[in-house]
Amino acid sequence: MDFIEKHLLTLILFAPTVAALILLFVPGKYVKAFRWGALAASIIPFALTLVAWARFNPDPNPAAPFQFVEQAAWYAAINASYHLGIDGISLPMVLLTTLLTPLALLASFSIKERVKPYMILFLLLETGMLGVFMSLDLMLFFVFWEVGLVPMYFLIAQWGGSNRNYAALKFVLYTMGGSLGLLLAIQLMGVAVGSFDLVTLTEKWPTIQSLAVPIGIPIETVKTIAFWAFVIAFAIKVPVWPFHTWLPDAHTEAPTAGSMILAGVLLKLGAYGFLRLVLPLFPVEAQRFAWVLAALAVAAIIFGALGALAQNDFKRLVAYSSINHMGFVVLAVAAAAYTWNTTAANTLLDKNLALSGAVLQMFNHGLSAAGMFFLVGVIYERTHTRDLKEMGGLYAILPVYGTVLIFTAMASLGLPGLGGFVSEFLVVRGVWPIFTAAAALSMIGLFFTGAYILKALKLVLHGPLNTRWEGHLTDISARELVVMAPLMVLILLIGVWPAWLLDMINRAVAFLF
Amino acid sequence: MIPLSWYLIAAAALFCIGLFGVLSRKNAVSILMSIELMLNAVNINLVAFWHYHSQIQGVSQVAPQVFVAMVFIIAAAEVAVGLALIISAYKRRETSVVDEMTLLKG
Amino acid sequence: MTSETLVWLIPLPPLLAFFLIVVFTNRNKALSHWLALIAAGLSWAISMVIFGRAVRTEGLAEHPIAQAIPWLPTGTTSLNIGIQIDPLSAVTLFFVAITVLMIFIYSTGYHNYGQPAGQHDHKGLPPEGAEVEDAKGKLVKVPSIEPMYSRFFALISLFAFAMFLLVVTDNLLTLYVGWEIMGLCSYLLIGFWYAKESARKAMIKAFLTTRVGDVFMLLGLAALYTLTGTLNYQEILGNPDVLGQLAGALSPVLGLSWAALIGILIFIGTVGKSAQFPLHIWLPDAMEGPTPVSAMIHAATMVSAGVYLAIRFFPLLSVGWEPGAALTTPMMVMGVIGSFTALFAATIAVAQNDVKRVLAFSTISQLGYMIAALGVGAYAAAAFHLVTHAFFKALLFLGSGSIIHGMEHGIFHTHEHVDPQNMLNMGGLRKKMPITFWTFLIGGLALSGFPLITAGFWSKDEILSGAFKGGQMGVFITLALAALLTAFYTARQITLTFLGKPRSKAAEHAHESKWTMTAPLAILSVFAIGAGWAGIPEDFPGLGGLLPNWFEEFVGSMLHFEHAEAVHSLVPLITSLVVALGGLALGWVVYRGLQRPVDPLEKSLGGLHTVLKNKYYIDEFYQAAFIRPANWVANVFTYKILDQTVIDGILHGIARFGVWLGKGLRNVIDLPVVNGAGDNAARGTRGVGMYLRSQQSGRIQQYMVIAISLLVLAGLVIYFTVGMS
Amino acid sequence: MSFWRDPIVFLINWAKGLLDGIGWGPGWATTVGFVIGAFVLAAGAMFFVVFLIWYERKLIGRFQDRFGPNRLGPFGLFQPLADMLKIFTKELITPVGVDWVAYNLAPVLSVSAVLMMWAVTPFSKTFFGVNISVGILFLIAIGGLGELGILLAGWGSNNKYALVGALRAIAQLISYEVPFVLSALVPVMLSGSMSLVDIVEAQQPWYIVVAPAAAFIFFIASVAETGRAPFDLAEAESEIVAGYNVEYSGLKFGMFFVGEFLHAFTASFIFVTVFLGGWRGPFADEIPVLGLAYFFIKTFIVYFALILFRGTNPRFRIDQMMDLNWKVLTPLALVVIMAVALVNSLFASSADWLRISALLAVNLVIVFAAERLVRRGVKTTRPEVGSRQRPVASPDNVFIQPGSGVKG
Amino acid sequence: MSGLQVVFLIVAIVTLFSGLMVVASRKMMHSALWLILSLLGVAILFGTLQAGFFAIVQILVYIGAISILIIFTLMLTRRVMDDDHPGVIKGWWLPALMAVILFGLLAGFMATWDNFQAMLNELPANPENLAGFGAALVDPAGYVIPFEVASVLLLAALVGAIYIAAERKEKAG
Repeated sequence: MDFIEKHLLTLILFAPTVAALILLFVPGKYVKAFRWGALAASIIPFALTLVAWARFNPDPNPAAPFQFVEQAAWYAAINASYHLGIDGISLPMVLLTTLLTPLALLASFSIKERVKPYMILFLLLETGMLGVFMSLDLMLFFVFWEVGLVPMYFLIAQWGGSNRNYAALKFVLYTMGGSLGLLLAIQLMGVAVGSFDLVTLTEKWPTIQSLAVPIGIPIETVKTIAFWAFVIAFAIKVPVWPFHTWLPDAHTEAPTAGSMILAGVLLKLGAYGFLRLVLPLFPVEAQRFAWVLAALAVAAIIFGALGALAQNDFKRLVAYSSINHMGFVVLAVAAAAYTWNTTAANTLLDKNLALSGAVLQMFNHGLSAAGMFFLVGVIYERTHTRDLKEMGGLYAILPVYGTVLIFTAMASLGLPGLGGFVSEFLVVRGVWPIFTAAAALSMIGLFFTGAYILKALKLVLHGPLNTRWEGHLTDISARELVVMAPLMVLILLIGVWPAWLLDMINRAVAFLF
Repeated sequence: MIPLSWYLIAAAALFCIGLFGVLSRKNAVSILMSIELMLNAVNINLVAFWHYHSQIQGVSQVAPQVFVAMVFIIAAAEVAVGLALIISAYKRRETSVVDEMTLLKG
Repeated sequence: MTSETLVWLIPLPPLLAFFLIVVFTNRNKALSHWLALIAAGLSWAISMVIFGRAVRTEGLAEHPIAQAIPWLPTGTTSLNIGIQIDPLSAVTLFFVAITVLMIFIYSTGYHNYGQPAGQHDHKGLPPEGAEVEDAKGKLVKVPSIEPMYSRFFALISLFAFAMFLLVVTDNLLTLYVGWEIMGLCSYLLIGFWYAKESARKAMIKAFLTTRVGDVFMLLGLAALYTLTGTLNYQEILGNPDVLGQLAGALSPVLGLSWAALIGILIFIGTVGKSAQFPLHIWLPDAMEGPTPVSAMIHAATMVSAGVYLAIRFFPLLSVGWEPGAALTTPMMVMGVIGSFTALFAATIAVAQNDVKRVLAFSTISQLGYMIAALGVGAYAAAAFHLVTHAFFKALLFLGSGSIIHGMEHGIFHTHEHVDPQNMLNMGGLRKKMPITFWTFLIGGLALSGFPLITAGFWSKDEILSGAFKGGQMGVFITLALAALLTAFYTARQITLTFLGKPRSKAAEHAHESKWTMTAPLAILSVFAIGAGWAGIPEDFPGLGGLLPNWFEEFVGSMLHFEHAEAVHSLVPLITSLVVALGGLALGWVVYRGLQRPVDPLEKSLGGLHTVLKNKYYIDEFYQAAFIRPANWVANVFTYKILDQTVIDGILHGIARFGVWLGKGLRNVIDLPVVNGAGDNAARGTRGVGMYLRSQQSGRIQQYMVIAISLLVLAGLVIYFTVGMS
Repeated sequence: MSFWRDPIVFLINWAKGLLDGIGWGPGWATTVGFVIGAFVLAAGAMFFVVFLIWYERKLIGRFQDRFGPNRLGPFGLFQPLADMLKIFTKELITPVGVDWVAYNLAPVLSVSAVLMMWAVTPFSKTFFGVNISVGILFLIAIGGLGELGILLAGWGSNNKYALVGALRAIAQLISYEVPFVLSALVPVMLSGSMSLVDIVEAQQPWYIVVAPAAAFIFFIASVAETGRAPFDLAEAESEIVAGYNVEYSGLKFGMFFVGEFLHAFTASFIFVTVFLGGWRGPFADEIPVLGLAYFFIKTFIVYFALILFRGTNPRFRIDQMMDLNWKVLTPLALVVIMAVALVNSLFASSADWLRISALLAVNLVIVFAAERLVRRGVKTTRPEVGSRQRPVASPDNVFIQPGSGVKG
Repeated sequence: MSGLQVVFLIVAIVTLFSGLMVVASRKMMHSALWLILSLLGVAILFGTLQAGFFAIVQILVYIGAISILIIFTLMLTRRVMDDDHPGVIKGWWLPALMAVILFGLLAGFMATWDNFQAMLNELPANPENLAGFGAALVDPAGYVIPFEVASVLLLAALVGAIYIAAERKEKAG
């Protein structure tokens, strides 16, 4: 027990890896073993996360926001340490990850070929994502950041759709390209401050006056460049318009579970990067360029929605919806950035609302987007087409599926009473006094959100039944319902009673930067 | 009582005999046997030194015993694998004479 | 139990029913509708209790029944939600509860409970009727039960929940929640027969049109919340300081005060919800849904929710105004939009032949009345008309449903292919379906404001007089005209439907509906008459003062300023008398002896008629002006040009450059230099290897001998050098 | 110490005293004592065998519904003597091409190996050869020597059948040493010592009560070690004429014969020593000679069981024999060790009766479970003769022939 | 010269001689037998060193298992009786020379050690405390790791041996 006490995060983090290694030695022909084994293995971190949740002190002292901290020497040479810790911002993300992975694995029981590598990759992917959320050391952060990339690449390139190679390549190159700048910036900061430890950096870097290495450029310029390196890296991951074009391809070509994780967690990595790194490390620059971010965010919201409206491929549509939703997160971040070192009580309130709205939005979007993608996968497995025009009137033959789909779609539309609304309201409310115009414009996006969601529902469920499917389709299966059930319950729970989650987030964002 | 040197000399002699066997025997099995001899020589030394140290320290020393045990284990494992190899080689090539095993001869 | 607890309980039974039906009793029709009915009954009972207590409470306006709990933690503070029953919500609760219950009961009959399932019925399509053998063993066609019976009750239960929630809540956020859930329900119910192409269009139209209003309203919420730090009615509306603050602060938009801006934003929400002029287009199409839905959502409750909101926020909208003073901007806006809508919708209604559409447009125009009333500051009148209208409009809709049923019965009987909703095919139904006739007549008269007895008269009269007192002549005249038209098309409707000779075989064989449908009609008709007497103005000649103008006092107490007492002139009274009776008479005269199913107005009005028939081509205009451009922006601009051409183009360009660079480097550097070096190194190694190869005899023993000899040599050396010394 | 309480020790001490009287130092006295003792023991054993042979033949006869030897002497008691005389007087034939050393060394080894086991066995509280601290280990090691004898016999007597027999025997013996040792570990664990004397001392109650599963395995394994039916594949007359001793005759054959019987007997009294509490019994502590009696009574009971076992079971097929060992006994033994160790340490502090009953329960559970498992693997219906799954003994599933496999 | 020394000398000589015969005798089987003899001798040497346990283990492992395996293998791999050609390679003199020199070297080096001539006296009672030995083998602070590793090694050897020697039906020359 004591061991668990001390190394809880490490356990959560590496349980999937260990499982993957074990699975590595199981002969590939035991498909069942892999499915259930992987599922079981991915439930372990979830259980541990619940333990963490139970032991998490919801009201930490601002001095030491991080809990369950573990530190161990790692790269002593460059002062990079194995430093883990979570606060109210990362804990929901960790929960999200550990919750979605089992569901995604359960969802991928329908994978028939090459189950072994699939499951193993998936488990590794989980470790990568968790690492990003947990690491308090930039080097470690970067390592996990890249680690998460590789399995996803293979998942897309191996189990993806028709155009998978293009999509996978685009995905990987794009993200890689972004993270190069990130790496450089990290190096710079690490060298300048002499440590990669996030806590130390947050203290020293923003106020640093001279670099350890004289490179002849004024410090402000250096910081600005570093800032942009960070921003671009994360903006690509989020993705912020106009860095978003990898996402529809990747999502569309990825296998169902892949898209679930991609939309559910991977996008959050970028947003999390904004929250955890950009804001605390570059408050000045962030404040200076907040308007740019806001503008991009609004663009993402509007163009995301419009782009979604333009699609006739169900999965693409959902993919674009992710852009639209994550836009709100970035918008909130921008607003918060703009209010740096304010002291006015009501402005602080705005900032808090915006940030907690952002985090909550991340969580909600994780749930709803994953659900949507899964449902798309369900229909795809049955009809083998994602073309909305070929469906229609399916409600009559898939009543349960239809209901579930409407529920999830409404959640992603931001229907009050479901999760999405709370976060969107918080964001709008938080942004309004800071970037009034942006908030107003984002409403357009909100409107078109409704438009494309309804378009999807209309073309899939309603209207005259496409006789081609008559008697060919089976309603959603028990397993698939099991996948959806937790998501739906959580969505409803957050929509009806957000306090249980929001309280923690609030306290955390209060002293984020 | 017996001086330590006797044991050492005997062991050395046994060792050299074994060595000679290893170097000069044709048949793989008897090479194996010679190796056993060498191992035994080593064991004699170990036990002798165990005794010596135990009597110096006045209490039985564990480390040498462990070493001896390890040597036993190694010997067993080595024989098992070695003989299995020989058998399979023999099955393939009808011989267990090392010089006749020339598949790799360039 | 304390009132607070009871109020908390009001919305819950329908919600419970919804979940139970969806999850468990989906398969069992009887269980489903009993669940729904019991839930509605419970809510009704509680509401009545609450209403009773509310009426008896002194100073309810100042000290409403209220209770709140923290819901949304916002850092240090937290956003509370709770319940509040003040006069306004009390009366709203009153009529909502009743109409909801009535409609629930009505629905069982409307969806042919107890009838056999149709052979050709298809989920998502209206039941086509079942063929059964009657006593004589010959096949006859009878109405068949709705295939998705359970789903219907689930959805209206959810709807009822939302409506109750919206009424009993004490803050704007929860109201918004209920508001949106209602939107969802109306979406799903309009599209209840989703397999119909028209229904599919209508449901989306409804949702999106209202959503236009909602997003603005959300902005209003955000702004309000930002400025006041709360969304609670009492804390904002019941607090003059806050209002004054808002009125004082100047907003960045058009030099409006924040109060005005927020007011307008919220009012836009109302416009969307209660189908006021620019956003009214969805309501007529909403008639695609089953008739009870039309009655409930699009007459009695949901659309009135919009007006309810407007009334609720009247203090904000009218801040700085007291009777006689200049109107505030929002009020002006409301006055204009409201009165315009009233007239405009009425004109359209004149030219409609679909029995339900007529009612739909009349609803729009009546809602316009209320808005206009608010615009002129006739607060209580608006609320009053809200209540009365809810009753008689529900009555009318249900009646029309009953008519349609009767027609369908006839169609089943005669296998004649006529549109059961087209009034021109009806006629002479008075004999066939007496109950429906009398109730419908009552409703119609109430709608057209038949003097003295009907509720509609009193409320409408109050509005007119309000407008008149307020000195808003434009509004007054417009509304008067609207009233005239209203009376006219009501008369037209009644005449076409019930009077004269049947204009189709189906009409001849029409048949009275069963009691589950007629009983609600009867009950509602009682209210359609009686509700009016609660608000007879004191200064009404003759009748005034016989009954206290209870409503005025009760609801009027919501406003904080003293209601300035202006002398009552007879002008509005006479006007309303004239327009009502005149309109009715005119309508009756025009349509009295109609033989063929052609509207006489078509000739007389000519082109105008077609314009009206096509609702001024507004749908087409929107299609051209907004929807197509939006689609173009989405499909072509955003997706094709921006994403696929520009951004991806840049990306691919970069990629191509990278590939080109790589190729170049390979040809220039790798092949000659690097590989060259590598090859040479390899060659050298190989040579050495070839030489050493000869030493590789493959004899372990030989190697060992060599090794040992070296060892021995070394040993000897050491021995003779070091060892000796 | 009176004569009657413990005659043997009395005599030994008397002899020692005598030697002292002659003036030999105690060291020499002990040495001579050991020599004499060993001689007496060996000779005694040899004569004992005569009785054993009679006993067994009689019993087998009874089992097979015959009289068995009944001509010579009372109950045919002298029949074995007659046989012995015949064997002694036979000619010693040494086939051509035998390896002289191996051929002659084999019988000696096979007898002496058995006899050496007697050296460490405590016959009574006071009467045992030597008490070495690793008695059980010694037993097993000596068993190895016995195998060596068989091996030499098989190889030495230049004969294919003999060789096959030897190979089979070795395969069997080496395999069955594993469960033998493992199950012998259980008493060692329980008593905390490898010395047989201590084990016997520690046995209250008998270990067969504490660890029946281990006892069961030990019994089977030791039967297999003795190479008697149903494990007598090494000398399966019907398959390979007489196995490794086919080329022997006369005295040498006699020695093998004696060796086998003695081995059986020895196995049974080792079983007694390890699991049946050796000489333990009422008053055995006060009057050691009683212990001796108990010891032999028990031994004969076990020996009876052994013969019953032999007389009533058909011979295994070689693959079945291997299966039984590697797939049943060895895993079972491992499980038993685990369980016993675990339970023993769990109940180390609690009361004896509790600990013992726990152990007993665990053992029974294990045996039951094992039985269930094994039964699942067993074909309950015998394949009808002539059907295809009838086992065919093809050369390469009986043993690996020299040079079998593909020619290079 | 005490009795024990006599015993030692005899045993040592026997051991060495049989060792020599192991490498010298022409017949494989004979050298195997000689091997057994010399192993036995080694066991007795252990005994003279008061390492009774190891003496027994020596018999158990080497004679009981290893040598038997060897003989087994011989039976499998030799045409049984007829191997009568020299068992050593042509240039056997070189290894022999090496061995002799090496022996000299070893002796010489060891002789340079001061305690070379140290006497081995009688150890006190319970010379080899087996309990301690066993405890040390499974003591985390002691030798549990090598112990476990060794057991794993044995297992691996077992599996490997079976795998290597197993008959493979699809084997082609």
